[in-house]
Formats: sequence, structure tokens, C-alpha cells
Amino acid sequence: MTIKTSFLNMNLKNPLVLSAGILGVSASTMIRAYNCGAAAVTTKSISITPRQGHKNPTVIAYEKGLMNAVGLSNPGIGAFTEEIKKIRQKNIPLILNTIGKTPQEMAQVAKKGEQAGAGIIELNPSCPNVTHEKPYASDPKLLKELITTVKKRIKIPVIVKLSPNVENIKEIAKSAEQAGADGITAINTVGPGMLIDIAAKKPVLDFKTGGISGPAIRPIAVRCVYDIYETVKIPIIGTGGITSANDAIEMMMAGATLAGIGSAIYYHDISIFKKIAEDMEKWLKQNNYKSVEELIGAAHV
Amino acid sequence: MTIKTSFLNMNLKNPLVLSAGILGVSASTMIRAYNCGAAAVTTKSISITPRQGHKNPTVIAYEKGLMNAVGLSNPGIGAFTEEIKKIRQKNIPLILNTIGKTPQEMAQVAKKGEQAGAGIIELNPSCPNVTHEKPYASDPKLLKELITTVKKRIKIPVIVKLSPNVENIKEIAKSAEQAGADGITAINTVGPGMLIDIAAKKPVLDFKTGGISGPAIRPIAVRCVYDIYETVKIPIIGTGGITSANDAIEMMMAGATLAGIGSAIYYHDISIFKKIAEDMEKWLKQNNYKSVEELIGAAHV
Amino acid sequence: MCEKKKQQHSCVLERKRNTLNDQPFRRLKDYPVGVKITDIITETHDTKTFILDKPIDAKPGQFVMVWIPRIDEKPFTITKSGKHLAITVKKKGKATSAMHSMKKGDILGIRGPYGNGTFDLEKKKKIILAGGGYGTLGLALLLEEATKKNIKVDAIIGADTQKNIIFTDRFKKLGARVTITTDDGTEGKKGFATEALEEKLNARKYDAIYTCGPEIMMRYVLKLGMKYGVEVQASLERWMKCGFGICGGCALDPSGLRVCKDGPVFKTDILKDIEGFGATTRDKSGAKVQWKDMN
Amino acid sequence: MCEKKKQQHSCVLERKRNTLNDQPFRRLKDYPVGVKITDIITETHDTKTFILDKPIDAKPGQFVMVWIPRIDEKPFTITKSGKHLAITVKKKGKATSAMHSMKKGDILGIRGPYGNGTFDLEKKKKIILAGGGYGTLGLALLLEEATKKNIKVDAIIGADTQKNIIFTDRFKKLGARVTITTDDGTEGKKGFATEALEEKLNARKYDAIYTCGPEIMMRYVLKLGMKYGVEVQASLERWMKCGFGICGGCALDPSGLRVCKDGPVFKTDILKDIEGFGATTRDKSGAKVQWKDMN
Ligand SMILES: Cc1cc2nc3c(=O)[nH]c(=O)nc-3n(C[C@H](O)[C@H](O)[C@H](O)COP(=O)(O)OP(=O)(O)OC[C@H]3O[C@@H](n4cnc5c(N)ncnc54)[C@H](O)[C@@H]3O)c2cc1C
Ligand SMILES: Cc1cc2nc3c(=O)[nH]c(=O)nc-3n(C[C@H](O)[C@H](O)[C@H](O)COP(=O)(O)OP(=O)(O)OC[C@H]3O[C@@H](n4cnc5c(N)ncnc54)[C@H](O)[C@@H]3O)c2cc1C
Ligand SMILES: Cc1cc2nc3c(=O)[nH]c(=O)nc-3n(C[C@H](O)[C@H](O)[C@H](O)COP(=O)(O)O)c2cc1C
Ligand SMILES: Cc1cc2nc3c(=O)[nH]c(=O)nc-3n(C[C@H](O)[C@H](O)[C@H](O)COP(=O)(O)O)c2cc1C
Ligand code: FES
Ligand code: FES
Repeated sequence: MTIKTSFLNMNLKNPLVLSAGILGVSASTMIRAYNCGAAAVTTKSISITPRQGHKNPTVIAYEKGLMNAVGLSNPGIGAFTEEIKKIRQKNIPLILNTIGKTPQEMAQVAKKGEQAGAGIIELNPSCPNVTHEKPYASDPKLLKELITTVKKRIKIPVIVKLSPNVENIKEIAKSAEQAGADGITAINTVGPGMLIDIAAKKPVLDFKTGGISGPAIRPIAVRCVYDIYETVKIPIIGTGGITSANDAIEMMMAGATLAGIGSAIYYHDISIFKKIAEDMEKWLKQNNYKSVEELIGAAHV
Repeated sequence: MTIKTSFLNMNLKNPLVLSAGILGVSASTMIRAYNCGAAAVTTKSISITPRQGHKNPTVIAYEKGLMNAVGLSNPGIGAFTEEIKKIRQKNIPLILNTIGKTPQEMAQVAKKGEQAGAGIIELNPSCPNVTHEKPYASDPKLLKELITTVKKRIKIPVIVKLSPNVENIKEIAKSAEQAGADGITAINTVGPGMLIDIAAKKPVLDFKTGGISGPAIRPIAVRCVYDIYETVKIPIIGTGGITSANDAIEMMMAGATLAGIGSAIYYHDISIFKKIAEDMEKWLKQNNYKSVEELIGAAHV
Repeated sequence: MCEKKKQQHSCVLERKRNTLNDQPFRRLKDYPVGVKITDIITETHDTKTFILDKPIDAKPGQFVMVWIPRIDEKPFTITKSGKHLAITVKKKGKATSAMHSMKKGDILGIRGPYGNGTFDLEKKKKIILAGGGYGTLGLALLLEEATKKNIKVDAIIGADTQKNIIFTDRFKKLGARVTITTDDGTEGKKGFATEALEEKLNARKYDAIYTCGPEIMMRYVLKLGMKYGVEVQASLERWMKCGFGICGGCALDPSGLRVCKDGPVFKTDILKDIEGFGATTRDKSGAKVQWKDMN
Repeated sequence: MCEKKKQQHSCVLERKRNTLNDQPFRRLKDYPVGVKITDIITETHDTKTFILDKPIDAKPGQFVMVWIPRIDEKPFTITKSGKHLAITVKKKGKATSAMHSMKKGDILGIRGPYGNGTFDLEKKKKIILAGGGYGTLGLALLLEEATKKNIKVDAIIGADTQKNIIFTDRFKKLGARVTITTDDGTEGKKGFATEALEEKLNARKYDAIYTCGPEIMMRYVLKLGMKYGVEVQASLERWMKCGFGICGGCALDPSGLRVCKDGPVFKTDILKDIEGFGATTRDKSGAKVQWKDMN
């Protein structure tokens, strides 16, 4: 029995990957996540120039999940190149998540990331926490343009992160595949949501609304991955509310090749990767699986 | 200090209303909810002819909320007329929730409901658990046609229940108001979601996917109500994940005139109405409010 | 930090915080969790007991919702509590037929136990059970508990005909004084279980009557209990969706009590006020129907 | 059933089940909950203590995230634990200026306490504190606990000039032997706090040095600790967003330890490996910057 697997050009020790925006601002935390059991790591969304993001509160936890409107703060690809290099030095499979105002900007970030040693580029056209930028994620045409523009500039695989907050995720996934995307990550945060403090009588997040992540959204993530798996042939990173081996297995059965883990770090800290990997291995053995890859899409049979 | 309030043509002992589809299949449970502190009750969605709904499992609870795909089972307005009459005999403020394949069907149900004594008609164009029926809720034009058709047939107020699973809820709310809706209920269930049992390797709900309710969705409900309040002048019933006085106050501060309560009955049973009403009263006194109505939209100031 | 050399520092820190949810495989009450069938016992020509790989701590009268993947989900009384949950299933329609064709190792999804209104044995010294048809199943766990408490138990096991008599041996082994009745006289006394019950009530004083069976029979048992001044506890059946009190499908008129959550067992004080008790129920759509049209 | 006549039956049933969340007003650790300012104490020309209507049980070194509605949310060390949380705030930029203009009865949102790496007094008998500037605040709770444990405490309170010396009275009342230093000699000894510290280390044996202040000062304290073989515990500052370990903004290189969750207090073994300790930090965007460019 093996929980080793692969995703596009990456050979991985297990199917667990650190999701974008959790700990991924500096090489040190991503290396730590890898040492704590993650097989691959995704960076925070990186833009062409530095972004300060929103004012605090930017991340809070409510009873059932997390809510964030970080506003895509990041040091910009210039400074971030150093961090990418440090990770590559340790041979850690690295997914560079990119944002940008235009397809050209994102292609530029991707190109610099490729040069610095990123293994895969993850396009993030789906962050709900910024205004006045084109919502590629809910417009198949814009999305296609984005993908082809980036694909033209680089050789490494390009995957696209999708938002669940669209009326037809199958349609979006299909156009991503048609435009040449090599894989899909689903899902970005849900909502957005808002929470109001009744003493202050004000929305709590500075941006007022924020994307929901964590256990609350797991059913939505599972549904999206299930739908996408039915629609496209390219592999999927399923992320959203996974906090246990059960959840990771469920996500893979829905159709994911890898299980992305983000908010679980809030609930169980970084060693959750090791714990999930160990528990998955135990379960797979008990249930006579030969490879973790047998799980992929098993619920569709 | 008073927690008495009013909503359209209804004078209410407090701002709490039983949401549609929870306990609302027979007069007896709605009368019980009223006796347990609900100021008004909403029926299960009623159609022109009986509906069997989906097979079980139709309702389950995951860690953070509920998921249901009941499939709008109901005895049809014919048989249901008896239940409406029983509730009216007790002078309990009653909102009749209606569904239908066409605007005409819904208008017919509404008409019969009015005759039997319903106080308000709530149109439900937003249930995510049925296929092959027109999705009025995400198409402003269809929604307008529905509202005008029903409004023409009856005299009592007509409110519309909106789905959060649309790209622009403000736009939808605006067209509902323009079409003459007297109020809005927000939100119906979120998602849909899916959960897979890893031993059986199958989606758990018979319909595979189901709408999410309960504490998990509260931030989404608060955001929707906040957005709708900014957009329209008609009153709002805010529903979604309310399980405490804090939550009800929060929803009202976001802009709701009434707080709808559904899944909380799963968490705290029917007496939750009394508990919330009492706790609200306590809080309002402590914080020197004169009337519960001062809460409405307070977070917008 | 999770690197080897620094492991001590980092892993102590992290282990301390890793307390929230240490169970890797979800075990929730209200979410069907797939478990294996570890054994299947044939009870009668149309009834089988399924032993499941799931421990349960149930009170007499409680039930579980059983998910037959891709088929349906239905309520079944718990007939054995402890290390291995057991349910006993009469073949009736689609779901139960599917279950009857299942084998050891197959998966059923279980949620529960459900029911806050359970059989109440407090202060009882001498009781009588009256089971009708496969309803007798519903009294098995009660009898076990009564035996543990050294309560004297008389039991009437009734059915239309011999092949539908169930659990006689189990009841006898547990020390109950069993009377069997069949409508056609193919086993035990000829006649209705309620006739045998009235004879017993005439002969002896009981602290309570416990009954499970067709509602029309339980209605008669209730009448007898009221006539003889003996408390009746009856386990009711209604169409169930959620099993935990929110869909409203299983509610009783006019009280609004729910069989799934406030029941399934109710006592005389509630039973006597149920509108149409023994005559009407509600179907899947929620419409009121005659019991006789349900089967 | 909640009707009056049946109340007993129904409400007993329901009350039993109503246990999940009986607290009507949410009190969550990681969600800013608005609380009233019950008192404001002026400490120095630019520093005020805010007493809040919120009980807290904090360990020395822990901090809270303080939401100033509509302005910002910032971390502040807890300077008083118990029935009323207190924080002490130096006026610096936008958020702290807004706080300084607030009055009794105004609302601040609080989440926390945060920090798993706290000041550790285990087995310590004689210790020395070295506070620099408003960093002295960060040692107040520690001193209280040390006093409770009858630990002998020497304390150095340093600042650039007299008006920035803080908490002298509080420290003395708690029984610490206080040495004051100012860079310009306007109060106490003229010179850096670290110079006074080295004198003390030369004169006496301490079980540990506890420090909080500008990072460049703490770097020097660390050097002294290593030179004299005394353990150093330092409370660090980084730009914070989440405060609970997921945004990664406050991480240290190369260990990936997070000041908010693994710290804010670290000991010699960790401190000595921090890349750029005393020289660099990360700004709001996550970019590495010189400390001197932050202020
Ligand atoms: C609390 C409770 C405990 C039960 N315990 C047991 C048990 O221990 N063993 C057992 O064999 N059965 C038990 N039942 C009944 C069991 O759930 C039904 O036998 C089962 O639902 C039939 O499913 P099916 O798919 O085979 O039949 P279906 O194809 O669904 O129906 C067959 C016929 O039975 C009727 N029917 C089905 N379910 C119900 C119901 N809930 N109420 C009234 N009529 C119904 C239908 O209308 C139909 O006419 C219990 C029911 C309840 C409510
Ligand atoms: C764990 C911790 C505990 C703290 N405890 C206290 C305390 O008890 N009392 C107190 O007065 N202050 C404390 N601080 C610092 C306090 O958070 C800052 O003073 C506050 O953020 C300044 O906010 P502002 O909006 O007034 O300033 P801003 O307008 O945000 O900034 C003013 C200047 O300070 C710099 N700055 C702001 N925050 C930080 C930071 N976290 N790290 C480095 N530079 C920063 C900015 O770059 C800017 O140059 C603590 C900080 C941390 C990380
Ligand atoms: C604090 C925080 C910051 C995030 N930042 C990003 C980001 O920069 N880019 C991105 O694509 N997704 C971002 N996400 C979304 C996650 O990558 C992930 O898609 C989502 O949280 C669902 O997974 P989870 O429930 O496991 O956290 C962020 C999530 C959180 C909680
Ligand atoms: C079991 C169940 C059945 C529901 N049935 C209906 C329905 O028939 N019609 C409708 O408009 N909403 C229905 N809803 C949605 C609720 O009325 C409500 O909008 C939603 O659950 C959010 O509120 P809550 O979190 O308080 O439950 C149903 C919800 C649940 C949980
Ligand atoms: S089965 Fe849903 S309320 Fe009883
Ligand atoms: S402030 Fe977010 S990880 Fe420390």
C-alpha cells in the first residue's frame, strides 16, 4: 500500500498540499509545512507589485469556520523570488499562486515564478475580497483569455483556482479545460459572509465582508469537486474544510487527486498534515486499498 | 421597552418567525411553535397538488450545519387548507409559503391560501433541491413575472424568498421590489452541498446534493440581508443560522425586521423561540433600547 | 517546526494544541456513517436480524435511521444495544427487500439512536407486554432491561398466523412468562392479543402495559388500560424523514408532539388525546390518510 | 408542547435537550467581541491603560487583538489579567491615536488571549527583567506572577528620556528592586538599559533574564545572556493579522515559528537562530524590511 502519488509534473509523498494564503508568505513557513507532512505547498497569491491588503480585522473565526478578507497582501514577485528559491533549494514541490489586474500581469508573475523555480502556476481569478478587478472566475470568456495568455508565456503546468460562488461551476471548469488549463483547484472561499458585532453595531471585518473557509464549507467543496470531476478530464486539487483523514478521503472520492489543506491549521496546527497522512494510510490498509490513487472519483462509480 | 413589533399587516409579540419547511407540515406543530414563543409561523412550501419529495436520506446534520434535500414534499393546497384554517382559528399570524411550476400555479395556491385565512404569501422561487423547474430566483425577468402574476390575484401582502446562490443578490432584490413585492425573505439554503460516506463510497443524500442551513451559513445570511437592506425599502425577514439572541440582534442590525428561525430547532428544540425572545428583551433593556425596532439596520449607520 | 532536530520543541507545542478533534474518522450522531454488517440472523420467513459493526448505548424504545446506500433510509427499532447494534427487519417494500438481499460485509449507514420518549420502567414491579406482529421486536430491549431490574414480566406475543410469531425463544430465555396468540389459532391461543391481555388484566394487577404493534391494536390496548386503570406505554410509528425533530413529518395532532423526538413511546396521558389514534396517520407528502391505505 | 396546561411534560423534555449553547451572548476566543471601556488611566504623556469590561485568564506574555471599530485591529500585551482585562497603549499611529481619544463606555472588540509561548518561571528563584521603552509593559504581568511565586526580582526599566519611563511605581509596589536608566540621564542612571544589565550580571547570578523592548536592544540582551550563561526569554513583536497562526505574517526565518502562536516569547535556543534578529522584520505586505524603516 502506498500513499505516494503524483500530480502533473510532481511526484509527491502523499496527496496533501498546503492551500494558498495559509502560511505561504515566506519560505520558512512553507518549509515548515512540508516538514510537518505536506507533500507540496502553495504560496500566498503573489502579484506583480507589493500589496498591503486591507486593514485589520482581516481574519476571524466564527463558530463554524473562518472568515477572511486579507485583501491579497503580498510582497510582490520581485521580493518573493528569494522565497521561491529557498524552497526550491530544499526540493519541495511548489505551486506559485498568482493574481493580477490583467492577464498580462499574471503571465509576468508566472514567468518570473517559473524562472525562480516554481513547479506549477496556480491562477487565482477567484478571490472575493477585492473590488474593481475583473471577475474572471465567473466569466468563461475572460477566464479563457487569461489561461491562454499565461500558457503562452511559460512551460510549467498551469492550474486554475475556481470560486464556488458562481451559478454554474461545471461551465466554468469546462472552459478552463478547453482553454488549456492543466488542472483545477476547487474551491476558493465561499460567500462572502459578514458578521456584525452587536455591541459595536458594526461589521467586524474591515472590508465588511470576507470569504468563508473551514469545516462549514466542506459540503460545498465536495459538491464542486464532484461536479467538476464529472465535467473535465484534467486533475483536481480539492480544498475546502478538510480537517481529517475522513475529509481528505471524501474529497478524493468526489474526484480530487490532491487534498488541499488550509483552515485546518487553525483548528489543529501545522502537524495536521502528518496526522492526516498517517490516518489515511491506516484507513487504506484496513480497507485493502493498494494505492491512494484508487480513491480518486470512487464515489462516481 | 417592548419587543413587540409589526411586519406588513401583522402585529407581532416579538420579531421571531418560524421559517418555512421546519415543522410546518401540519397545524399542530406550527401551533406548538407559536406556543413556544414564535410570533408568526411559516408553512412548508405548498404546491397545487401533493408532492412526495425525494427518498431518504433527505435531512442530515454534519458538524457545522444541516443539509437537506426534502424535495418539497407537501400534501398540496387542497388538503392543506384544513391546516391553515386550524391555525387561523387560534389567531396565529400565518405566512403561507408557496411553490409551483408556473406563476399561474403559484397564484392559484396563493389565492386558496388567502381564502383559507393566510396572512401573508411567501413565494419560494429559490429552492435548490428540485430540478427541471425554472430558476426564477436567479433571473430577474422571470421573478418579476411571477410576482406580478401573484399580486394580481390576491389582496394580502406577497413576500419573496431569495436564494443566496446567485451572483448579485442586490439586483434580484431590486427587481422583486420593482415588481411590487411587499417584502423579502432572505435567505434560503446555501450551496448546494454534498457529503460522501467513505465506507459506502456514495453521496449520502438521495438527491446527492442538498441545501445547507444552520450556524454554518449565518455569515452569508447576514451579508445578504445587509446588501438587500442597502438596496430596497421593503421589509426583510432575515433567516439563516440564527440560534441565539445575539444572532437575532445581529440579523436585525444587518437590516431584518423579523428574524426567521429554522435549524435552531435541531440544536435547541422548539423552546428556542422563548429563550431567544427572553434573552433579546434582557439585552435590549441592559442596553437602553426603547423598542426592538431600533435594531433594524443599526449596523448601517 | 516538525524538522527532526527540533522535533521536541515543536511537536510538544503542537501536540498540546491538537486536542479539538482527535478522532480521525467522523462519528456523528446525525450523519449516516457507513458500517459493516457483521452477521445476519434469519428470525422468521420474512424477518432477519442484522448485527452491525457499531457500538451503541440505547434505551428501550429508541431507534436508528438506517441508510441503504442508493436505495432509501428508514427507521428501525434497536433490538440489541451494546458492542454491536442490532436491528430486526421485516421484508415489506423496497428498502427492506434490498436489506434482505444484503450479505455480511456489506455497508449500511447508521445515525441515531433517536427518541427521547422511551419505555419507562421506574418504580415498576410487575408489568405486561403486548406485541402484535413484527411490533413484538419493539419490546425486546425493554424486556432485557426489565429482566436486569428483576421486574416480573408477562408477555403476550400475537400475530395473525404462526409463521409471523417472532422472538418467542428470546422472550422466554429472558424469563418472561409468554402467552402466544394467533388470529387463526395456528399457534398458542386462537384470537387477538388484546383478548389475552384483557384476561390477564382481569386476573392480575400490573403496574403498566407496554405495547408495540399495529396502531389499531394499540388503540385497543389503550382502552383496556384505561378501563382497568393501568398505565399504557405504546411505541408509535410514523413516516420519518429527519428523525431528529425538524421536518415535522411525524407529528401527532393536535399536540404537535413528534414521534421521532418526543416519542416514539408515549404514555396514556398523551395517547388518549391523539386525534385519530389507530385510524389515521400521515403519508410521505404530509397528507392525512387512513392507516389501512398505507399498507 | 409549550402550552400552559401541558407545560410540565413538554418543558422538561425540552430543557433537557437545550444544553448545547446556553450562553445567549456569544463569547468566542477568535471573534472580536465588543466590550465596554470601564476606565482609562493615564500612565505617561503618551501612554494610557484601558480597563475593559471583560474577564480574562492570561499568562504573562500573552496578548489580545484589539478591534477599534471602523479603524483597525492591533495586538496589545495584557497588562492586567483577572476580572477586568487591561491593556496599556502608547500613542503611535492611527489606531492608537483613535484609542487615546476614546472615553469610558466606548466599545473595543477583543479576541484572545493569544500566544502559546509565554514567559516561563518554572524553577526560577532569582531573575532579572530588562524593559526598554514601552516594552516595559510587556513585563508587568510576569512580575506579578513572579511575586506570587516569591521569586526574587531585579528589574531594569530603561527609556530614552524621563517622560518615557513607565510603570516604575507599579514595579516597586510589586516588590521588584528597580533600576532606572535613561539614555540622556534625565532620570536614573545615564546610559542604555543593557549596560545596567551587564553590571547586574557581573555582580549576581540570575536564573533567567526576561526582556521586552526594541528588538535591537533585545538582541544585545541575548548576547549578554549567552556571554554570562544565563537563559534569555524575550517577547517579540511582528506585524499581525490573524493572531492565531494561519496568515503567516508574523513568522520568523528560518524556523517558520510564528510570533503570534509559537511565541510571542521565545528563549535563547530559538532566539539565537533567528535570521536578522534585531535588524529585519516583515511589513504588512510580507516583505522583509529593516526595523529602522518601520518606525
Ligand atoms: C420508529 C419506527 C421504528 C421501526 N422499527 C422497525 C423495526 O424494528 N423493524 C421493521 O421491520 N420495521 C420497523 N419500522 C418500519 C420500517 O421503517 C418500515 O418497515 C420500512 O420503512 C418499510 O420500508 P420499505 O422501503 O421496505 O417499504 P416501502 O416500500 O417504503 O413501503 C412499504 C409499505 O409500508 C408503508 N410504510 C413504510 N414506512 C412506513 C412508516 N414509517 N409508517 C407507516 N407505513 C409505512 C408504505 O406506505 C408502503 O405501503 C419502524 C418504523 C418506525 C417509524
Ligand atoms: C505581540 C505584540 C504586543 C504588543 N503590545 C503592545 C502594548 O502592550 N502596548 C502598545 O502600545 N503597543 C503594543 N504593541 C504594538 C502595537 O500593536 C502597535 O503600537 C500598534 O500596532 C500601532 O498601531 P497604530 O495604528 O497606532 O500605528 P500604525 O499607524 O499602524 O503604525 C505606526 C508605526 O508603527 C509601525 N508598526 C505598527 N505595528 C507594528 C508592529 N506590529 N510591528 C512593528 N511595527 C509596527 C508601523 O510600521 C508604523 O511605522 C504590540 C505589538 C505586538 C506584535
Ligand atoms: C486566511 C486565508 C487566506 C487566504 N488567502 C488566499 C490567497 O491568497 N489566494 C488564494 O487563492 N486562496 C486563499 N485562501 C483560500 C484557501 O486557499 C482555500 O481555498 C480556502 O480557504 C478553502 O480551504 P480550507 O477550508 O481548507 O481553508 C485563503 C484562505 C484563508 C483562510
Ligand atoms: C429541513 C428543511 C426544510 C426546508 N424546507 C423549506 C421549504 O419547504 N421552503 C422554503 O422556502 N425553505 C425551506 N427551508 C429553508 C429554511 O426555511 C431557511 O430558509 C433556511 O433553513 C435557513 O435558515 P436556518 O439556518 O435558520 O434553518 C428548509 C430548511 C430545512 C433545514
Ligand atoms: S421525522 Fe422529522 S420531525 Fe420527526
Ligand atoms: S499573525 Fe497570522 S500567523 Fe501570526
